[in-house]
Amino acid sequence: MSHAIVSLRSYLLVFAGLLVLLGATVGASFLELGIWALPAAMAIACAKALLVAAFFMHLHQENSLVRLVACAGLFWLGIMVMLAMSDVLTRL
Amino acid sequence: MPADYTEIPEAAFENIEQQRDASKLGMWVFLCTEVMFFGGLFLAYCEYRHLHPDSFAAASSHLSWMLGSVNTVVLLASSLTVALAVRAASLRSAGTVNLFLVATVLLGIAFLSIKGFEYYTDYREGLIPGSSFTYSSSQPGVQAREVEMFFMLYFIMTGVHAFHMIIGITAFIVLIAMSRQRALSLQTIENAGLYWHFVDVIWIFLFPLLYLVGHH
Amino acid sequence: MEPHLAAGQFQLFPDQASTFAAHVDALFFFLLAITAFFSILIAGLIIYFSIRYRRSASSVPHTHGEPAWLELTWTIIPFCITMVIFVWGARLFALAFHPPADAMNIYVVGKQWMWKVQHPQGRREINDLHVPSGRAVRLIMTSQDVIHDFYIPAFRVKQDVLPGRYTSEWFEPTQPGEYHLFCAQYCGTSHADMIGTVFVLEPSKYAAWLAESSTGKSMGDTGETLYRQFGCNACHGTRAPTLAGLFRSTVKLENGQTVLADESYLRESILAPRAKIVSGYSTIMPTYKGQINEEQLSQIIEYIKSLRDFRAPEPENKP
Amino acid sequence: MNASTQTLPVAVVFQRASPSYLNDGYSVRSWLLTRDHKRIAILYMISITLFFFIGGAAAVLFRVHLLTPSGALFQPETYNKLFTIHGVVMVFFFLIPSIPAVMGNFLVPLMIGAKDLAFPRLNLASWYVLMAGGAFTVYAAIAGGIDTGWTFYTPYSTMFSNTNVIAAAAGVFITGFSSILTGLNFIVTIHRMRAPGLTWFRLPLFIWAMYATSVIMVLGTPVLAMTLSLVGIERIFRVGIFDPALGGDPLLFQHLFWFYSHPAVYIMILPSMGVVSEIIPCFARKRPFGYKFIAMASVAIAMLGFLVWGHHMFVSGQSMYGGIVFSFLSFFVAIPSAVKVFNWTATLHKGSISLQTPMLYALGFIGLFTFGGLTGLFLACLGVNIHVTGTYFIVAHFHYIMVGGAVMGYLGAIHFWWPKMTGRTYSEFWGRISAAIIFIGFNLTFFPQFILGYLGMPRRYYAYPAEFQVLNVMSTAGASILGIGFVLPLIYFLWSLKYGKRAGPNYWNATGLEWTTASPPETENFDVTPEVVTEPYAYELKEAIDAGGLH
Repeated sequence: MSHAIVSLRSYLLVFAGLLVLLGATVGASFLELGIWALPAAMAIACAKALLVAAFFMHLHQENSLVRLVACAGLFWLGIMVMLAMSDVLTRL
Repeated sequence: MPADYTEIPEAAFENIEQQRDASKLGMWVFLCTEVMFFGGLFLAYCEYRHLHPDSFAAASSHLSWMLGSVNTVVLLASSLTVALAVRAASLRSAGTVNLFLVATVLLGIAFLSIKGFEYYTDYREGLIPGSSFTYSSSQPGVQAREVEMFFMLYFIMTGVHAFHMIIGITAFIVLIAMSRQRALSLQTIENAGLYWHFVDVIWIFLFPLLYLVGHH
Repeated sequence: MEPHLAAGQFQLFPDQASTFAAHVDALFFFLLAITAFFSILIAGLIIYFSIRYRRSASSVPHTHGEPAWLELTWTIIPFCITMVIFVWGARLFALAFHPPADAMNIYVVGKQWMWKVQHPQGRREINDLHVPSGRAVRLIMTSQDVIHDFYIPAFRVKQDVLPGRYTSEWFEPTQPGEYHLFCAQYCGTSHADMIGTVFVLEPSKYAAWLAESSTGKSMGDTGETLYRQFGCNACHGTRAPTLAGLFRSTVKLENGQTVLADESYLRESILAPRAKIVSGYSTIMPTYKGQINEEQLSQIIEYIKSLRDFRAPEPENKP
Repeated sequence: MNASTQTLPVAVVFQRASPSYLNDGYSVRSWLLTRDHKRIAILYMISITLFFFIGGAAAVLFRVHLLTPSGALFQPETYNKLFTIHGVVMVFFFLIPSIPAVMGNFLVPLMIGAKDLAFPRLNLASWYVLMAGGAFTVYAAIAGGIDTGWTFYTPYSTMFSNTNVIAAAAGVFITGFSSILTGLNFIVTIHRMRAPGLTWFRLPLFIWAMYATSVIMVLGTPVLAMTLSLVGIERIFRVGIFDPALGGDPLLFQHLFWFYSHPAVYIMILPSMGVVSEIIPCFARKRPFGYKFIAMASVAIAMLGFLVWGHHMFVSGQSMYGGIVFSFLSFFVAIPSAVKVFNWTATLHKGSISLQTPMLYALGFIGLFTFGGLTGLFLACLGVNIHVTGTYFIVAHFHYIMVGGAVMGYLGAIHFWWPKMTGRTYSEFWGRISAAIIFIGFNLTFFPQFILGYLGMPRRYYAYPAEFQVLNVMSTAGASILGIGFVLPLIYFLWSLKYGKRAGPNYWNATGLEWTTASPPETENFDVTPEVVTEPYAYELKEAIDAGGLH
């Protein structure tokens, strides 16, 4: 149950990775990406969230149940946004 | 100074392992509900950004991406210190735990201070929705009412986020006090940490959605 | 309120007075048959088993297998039935969303707690709706305050009426007579008083009824007056796009998208001119929101629609 | 059968080492600060009974009002406040907490062989949260009332209603957290606290139902909380979120509201399905037919229930495509519901059936739920929905599910587990009488409303055209019978507390771990943590042993 202790170095590497991604998302917002601006920003945000969840929140060491629970919220949020937007996007 | 983080299970549990497992699962389920709690706001944001893209871009450009970025760094750093506090707790190093928890609290307060400064700037510029909203623009596709809606969402989303941070900071202050009395369990620190990381993740999404919509 | 209505008489089934009503009722009876079949089946089995296998001194519960084919059967058969219902229902729904091209338009404005109706020819009425039989009628509806719902049970049509946008419903009355009109979306204190009567008249009688109009001015005529009053003619045709032939045409926008110029587009362009800018024009038009009420808006729209016979220059040729 | 003739497969001798949970302390403090899930269940039972009669009284009053076409009793404002308080109280303060918070709290630890729920303090907090929410709502009802309907549709609720919307919304908002915390507690408990040997497919079907319900509570309720907060913000600050006059979209409110409130219907019905799945095997002395299918159907309903909310909005101005997608998905929920009904019915086949009170409720449930579910097809079907939505047809449909389904299940559960909860038996005679009265009263109340609905009578009307009077009078007559039916159990249950015969540990000779404890159970539930070695519902085995014992 108790996790193997993650090394200090790993934590610092994750933090560095997060800072790089932050730079990437700010940088991307200055490029004229048109309709790809939002998907790009969201992809980078997801990558950052994944880093935090996997390492800071120890999801990579957790059992599948905890991982499933962690995904469930996002999955249902996806359902809500997708189905509601399916109405908004096709409304005349 | 070594600390002993073992404890006796509550009456409902067979043993301490079962209790830790249950408490961690409970925390993750709670975070799930938190995702859905913010979810309604994200849906509102999605719909209105789709309907009023130009207004949202114009409104977003009134926010300082620099202050936002600095705040992101501050919050990410606080996540790091929490992670290190949990690590120290696993290593049974109570002094280090306290050090990192204090750092986290300070970083949290720094974040809220910068946020407060931003709110103040918005107030000065008349961007607070309601009767004091004084925005006007002649750009094509930009309407003051839609800009006001962006700021409404901005204040609600960041406000709810800030409220979560205040709860987190309070929790950490309590943990520091408990730690001084050797009344702190590893599981409690871990759960508080999970909560704090979650608040961080929410910000990771809020930042590009609110600060980086427009072209600068 | 409705002295002539075939009211007060106990009925078990509502009047069927539109082409759509016949479609809905056919599907309704299909569903009723399914409901009756399964309700009687289940209730019958429960009662039969309860008697046949009632507990007695000698009764021993009988273990038997749980054949997979049985589970599969009662999963697949209901699924197939529901898909039939879905497709049938969806076809009717699509029909309700697509009025015939030659449908006549009538404008409806809901407010707490009354219905205001304008016929294109100019006649207005409150809490009543006169329509000719045998002719498709499309209602273009909006609300001044909260959400209402325009419901005519005898026609089996119902549509929420929202503030800030147009919604529409259509029907083709078949039987001359008088029918109930209800607000079917709770709208506040006097919700139950937001009712009226639909009068279905023979086409000739409807024409005569229209002619009784007090002013003799059509909605388009009134709209033209308003068009000048608000100074629309000062720009449209010169600095602003011409409106002749606009209705039902495809408009190319500044941001590269195209949009169909229907009533909703015209409405938005008057109230929020900056929302969609026509390609090649600047954003000089002020908003008329707050200066113009829903009825005037529909009159101006009717006027713009009446300009459709003129051919507009191709969008590409615009300055 | 009675308690004295039963034989257990395993001889269990009940020597009370510790007092029953009811006798473990008598002070007010020992109740109000208890962490015992069983005592908390009793606290819930008392409070939701109170809420049920508040909501019921409102219903009786407006049904009497509707005796005459122009309305017999009230001003329009009063009528509107009555149906709103009926809806808000019944949905949020009775139906949603009913089986989960009362029966779930009492039974989940007992059924899985645990000493308590995973988080006992949180459990007590949930009850206080419900009480706080209830206090707000009752305050709203007294101080000015609220007239928006339980659906709080915008912009009426945010900009136009002059009533106490904020207080009522705050009440519902707060109550939501009670439901979230209860769901969270159940999920963790079911995952982590099961007795050794109690694998997922050995769980009682009630536990499966509670698990599915908890998932909905945890994932759906926060959305409602945020939605109501936004209503409050728009109402206080007058800044557009949902009001079109301020640039908002009222349909966004409806999407958010129904994203919770449609699955909420399954919060109400799934637990009842779980109860029925317990009662029927016991009174047919058989393992439930298709155990795995019933279990999986609960989970499927919980999942699919989140995909169908747009069927409340077919005529709302939602897009045609949106409507078609939601209608298509809605029909999928019909399948697991149908599978359950068929499996319950098949369980009766070749059983050894006795029609005691809980079984009467369970069979009544199947019949009424089947009919309610089938009328749901009319509403999921796009073409017919246009005509019947917003009318009494929909009122009738959801009362068949909510009263015919959820309330029948709740009453069945109380009658089934009453001997376990209190250690006393009630009058079987009066139990059967009241079940019959409720069944008759219910159908007389709500069946005419289907006809009214198809005739076109809109819901929430304080006055109506004269031709609808006959059916309205029938409905009101039914409501008065139904009212009597609901008061009767209150009387004989209270009577049984003092005069009822003592019930043995296993009054119905049922399977399940809760029946291996004393009646009423001890505070600790089990002296020794039980170990499960058999499949659930081993009634055939039990009968065979009993028959052998008679030799």
